[in-house]
Amino acid sequence: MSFALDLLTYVAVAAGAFFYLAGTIGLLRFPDTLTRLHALTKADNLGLGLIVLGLLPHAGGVADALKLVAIWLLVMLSSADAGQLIARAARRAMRRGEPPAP
Amino acid sequence: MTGTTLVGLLAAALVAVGLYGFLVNPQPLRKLIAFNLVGNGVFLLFGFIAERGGLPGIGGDPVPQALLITGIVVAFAATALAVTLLLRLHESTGSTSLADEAPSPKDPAA
Amino acid sequence: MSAVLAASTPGGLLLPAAVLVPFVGMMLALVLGARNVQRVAALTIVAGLGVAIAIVATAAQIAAPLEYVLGAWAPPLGIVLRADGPAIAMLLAIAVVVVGVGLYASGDFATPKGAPEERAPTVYWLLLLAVWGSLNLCFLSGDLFTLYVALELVTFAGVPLVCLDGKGETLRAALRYLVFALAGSIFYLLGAVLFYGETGTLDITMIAERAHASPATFAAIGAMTAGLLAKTALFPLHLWLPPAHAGAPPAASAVLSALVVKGSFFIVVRLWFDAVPALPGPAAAQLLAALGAGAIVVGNVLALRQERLKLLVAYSTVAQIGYLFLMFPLALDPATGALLRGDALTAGILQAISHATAKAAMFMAAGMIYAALGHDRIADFAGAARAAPAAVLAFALGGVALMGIVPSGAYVAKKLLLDAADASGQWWWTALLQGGGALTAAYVVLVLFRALARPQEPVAPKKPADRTQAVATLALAALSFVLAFATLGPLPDGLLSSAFSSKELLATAAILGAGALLAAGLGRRRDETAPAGFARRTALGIGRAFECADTMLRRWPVAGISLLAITSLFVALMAAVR
Amino acid sequence: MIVDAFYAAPAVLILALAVYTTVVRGTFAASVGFLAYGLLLTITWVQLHAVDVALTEAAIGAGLTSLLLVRASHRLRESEAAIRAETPGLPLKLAAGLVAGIVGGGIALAVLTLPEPAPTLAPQVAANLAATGVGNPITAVLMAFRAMDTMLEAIVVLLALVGVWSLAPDRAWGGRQGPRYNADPDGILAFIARVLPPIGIVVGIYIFWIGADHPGGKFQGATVVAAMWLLAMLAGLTDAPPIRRRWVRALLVAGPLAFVAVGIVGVYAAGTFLGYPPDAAKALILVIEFALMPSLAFTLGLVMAGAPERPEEAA
Amino acid sequence: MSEFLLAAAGFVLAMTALGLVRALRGPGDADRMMAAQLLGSGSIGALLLGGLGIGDRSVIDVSLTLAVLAAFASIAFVTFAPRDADRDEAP
Repeated sequence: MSFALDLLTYVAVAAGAFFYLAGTIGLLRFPDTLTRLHALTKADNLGLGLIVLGLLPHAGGVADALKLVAIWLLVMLSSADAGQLIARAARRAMRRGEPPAP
Repeated sequence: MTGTTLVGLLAAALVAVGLYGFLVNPQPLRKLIAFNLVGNGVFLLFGFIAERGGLPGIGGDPVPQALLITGIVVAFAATALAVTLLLRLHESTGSTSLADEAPSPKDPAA
Repeated sequence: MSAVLAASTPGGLLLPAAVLVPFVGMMLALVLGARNVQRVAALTIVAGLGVAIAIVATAAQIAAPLEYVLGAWAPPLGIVLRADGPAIAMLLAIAVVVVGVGLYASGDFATPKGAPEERAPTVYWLLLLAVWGSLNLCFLSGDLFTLYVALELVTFAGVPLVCLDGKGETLRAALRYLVFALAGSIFYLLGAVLFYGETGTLDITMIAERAHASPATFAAIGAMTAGLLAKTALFPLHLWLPPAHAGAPPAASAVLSALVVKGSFFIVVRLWFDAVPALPGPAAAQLLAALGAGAIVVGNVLALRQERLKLLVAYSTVAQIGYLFLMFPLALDPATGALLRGDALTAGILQAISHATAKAAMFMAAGMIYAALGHDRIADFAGAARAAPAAVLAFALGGVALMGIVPSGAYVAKKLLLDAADASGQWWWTALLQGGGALTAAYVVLVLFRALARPQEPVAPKKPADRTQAVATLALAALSFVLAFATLGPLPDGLLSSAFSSKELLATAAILGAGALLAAGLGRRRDETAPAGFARRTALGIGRAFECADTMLRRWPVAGISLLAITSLFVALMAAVR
Repeated sequence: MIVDAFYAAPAVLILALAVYTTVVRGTFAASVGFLAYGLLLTITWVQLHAVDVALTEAAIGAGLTSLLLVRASHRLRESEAAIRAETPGLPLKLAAGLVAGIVGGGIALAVLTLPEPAPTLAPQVAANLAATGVGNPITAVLMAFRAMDTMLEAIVVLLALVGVWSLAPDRAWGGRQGPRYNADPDGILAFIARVLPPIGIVVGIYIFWIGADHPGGKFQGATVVAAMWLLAMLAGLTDAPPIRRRWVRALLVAGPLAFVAVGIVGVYAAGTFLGYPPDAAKALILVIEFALMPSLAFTLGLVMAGAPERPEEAA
Repeated sequence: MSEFLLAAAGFVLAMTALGLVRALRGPGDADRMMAAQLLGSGSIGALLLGGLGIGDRSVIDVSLTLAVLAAFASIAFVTFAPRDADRDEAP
């Protein structure tokens, strides 16, 4: 049992870390603000979700496990909203022609 | 060198960087950011001291840790007051300069 | 752990009361609002004065400092409040000044019956109470961190007073003050943190037992001292003081100049005399007094160069702050190099008290002169003595008290310091003390000369003088002569009996004469471009050079670099002279 | 080795971000840099076994302070160019760098020469913890051993609010803070401002609630609650109250006054101001905390909202 | 296990740092705000991994606080000026 749980942790955390890597690569390689935003908000959320999944066996009990899941949900919520809001601000700025397009 | 000592040295470095910014950045908001950098440096130093005085079972020395909470709240209050004052100054004069426009001896009576 | 920390003394409960009565008053006033703000403030001031008097009476009765251990948790875990001689003297003096300023302000910041609540009067009374409570905490706390909170409270209460009128230039002055004061407090906190790391306590009495020479201790003393000097506006860290103190409304300027700077000054005294008396050593003490000397010279000359009375008084504060720091090298025990709580400390506290009353009176007088004439241009003061006689008289009394002329508190202070300088052979401080009086005399003579001049045409007061304000101002000015004695108790024998000897009267005449000469030479003229002789041109050149130097030093980066350099210099001197 | 790297990695990043916020040209970029820096600092606080401080840093340092700075830097944008012209010349910069370096070096020297073993009050706190009835030693320090500091801290925040209010234009005195935000009621902002606050308030109260025995407490909890209120204001779902109202002011001072009142109760019940009789210690501490938490949340929220700008009538 | 979690924390932090360099370079404010968002998920991930790696479960509460406040900076960013927000909704 404990071996299986440890395995879950190794696999899930490693996979989560990979998605952080993917998000960062996207951020570095994608050509413009909106696509970069896309890479960031999607990949990192998945990464965090996997990490939370991997950490569940290490939580002290049901309460801590629920808090871990709540953290992930909250980050998803705020990330989705923030992505929208930033994108809108970026669009507005582009319309005004303020910052030179990347 | 242990990891904790590294934090102590980080504290010293933050104070130095913050002080430099405090001196050379003319924008008052940047001075406030710099003030917060210096403040964080001092707080980290206190945290480092608390960690040195830690005991197994309690973690760090709780007295400095408790005072740090007070310190962070006070620094926030100071920043908030200063930011409000700065925005008001900007709104009322259109400038944020702190340069010496103190009424010089030649100023006409107010 | 020493027995000093054992327990609270009788009457100790008065100490938290002295701190909290003003704050509770502030909170109640905030809730009740409108006209009640002033009423609650008046009641609180009466109650606070009562507490201060009770503390004095109790201390006299038990003939020992009062102590109160909060929550029965003794240091190092808990916090203790202590009221020793200097603290009690400051406590009483500040309470009296608050009463005087409060009476004066009741003329400027009253809310008429039935009127809606207005901003400036409401805020003023709340802040006056807050300044008072914070200062009492500065005087009473025996804990370095509580003192940090006290310093921040003083700043938060002081800054909005600067920009009470909401004008652009006062907002700028307030922001400058706030940001520089924040740098000062973070330096102070840095020192407190290092003290904790070195000694494991923040209690001043325990630090005195545990602190010893080490890099961290020296860094702590240097950082705390420099930070406190920045908050006290000791030269060359005075960049914020003149615009802040001159721009505020008179009742607020009086609070800022007379009271607010005393809080951080007193903590320097606590630190050097009580926490680490043996550590700073002679060289650091000389540096501290040398900064004071710089303040006296630059502040006084700049005061002479001002066109407006409020700026003159503000620069006079810069100079007077310098006097407060002259006591440090004179309090050194020649044998051990440690600071002794003796006559020199008495003199310093005496100066702080005399300055508090005199400077409050002078700012209030300046306000009344402004109200009567509709301006405060010194060059156009002719007839002011007719238009605002009480104000001019109060200004003169306050000025005379500052000069150290018989028989003011400042005179006794000067006498004590001169004796200490003679005894320890530090002749340079004798010279400065004598010369400083003449410099102070100069601007008082200058203002009186203009105010007493016969006007071209009769000057009618723009506004009839408010009788309460006149009484409050005159009373505070007169108190400069009395209060110091009342608060300090017995003085060395023979100090006063010789005060009226012909030698002293001659010295007084010399000070006034030298002051008049200086005023004639360096004082600002109505038209500085008019053709003039060689002597006048030289004097003008000197005056302009001082103005340039002052403008230069008050630039932000320069003042900031000074702050850091002074910190380093203190540390270096302490380490080198060991 | 890995543990050391775990200490070193955030430290390097934090220092790099500090340098970035100091030297970057734009103030907005500096504010964002400071925000990132504050988030990383919470990791360092956890490394230092100061979870209470980490919570405070997360809520106040990285949360409210950065929010203030980001907003202000945007509003000050138009004055950027003018103020940048005042940057001092190279000699002053060099001198500033020199003295800052000397001070930093001095602190580093002090850090390396602090006494071994480190002086500490941890054993005394542990020995007296039982008398306070609370399980979190930091709460014991804040509410019992050094309760005076905490009382004064609450007064500091209140005084800062009075200072902020004092900056109102005369005509707006007594009115409401800041501009009225009127975001699209169906927009994304209004959406999150409806969804997040209920969760956030629960989290805030939870952080406050566990504070007696675990890391957490009233300041951190109050900050989260204040942030949720601010969010609702920013989304236009609610408005700041007019500061003339007596209930507003009563709520502000209720906490600090209750603190003082409990202190006075101590004079009679335990023989000393701010003393607690041993069997009632925890109850009295909870009374103070329950009174202080709403006042603090309200005060912090209003401090963030800024000076009154709208006369009450026009609101 | 503990070392693995710490290593993962370090990796997540490193990725965050790399992304941070890109985001802070701008050029627009929106890119910089992404840095704040990036640090939100990155620091929470690193904090959870590192904290549980050293066996300190109270980091969960810290992360919870960070998660609640994560969207704040972005919200501040779009609500600076209410007039701006009004203009925004016109397509």
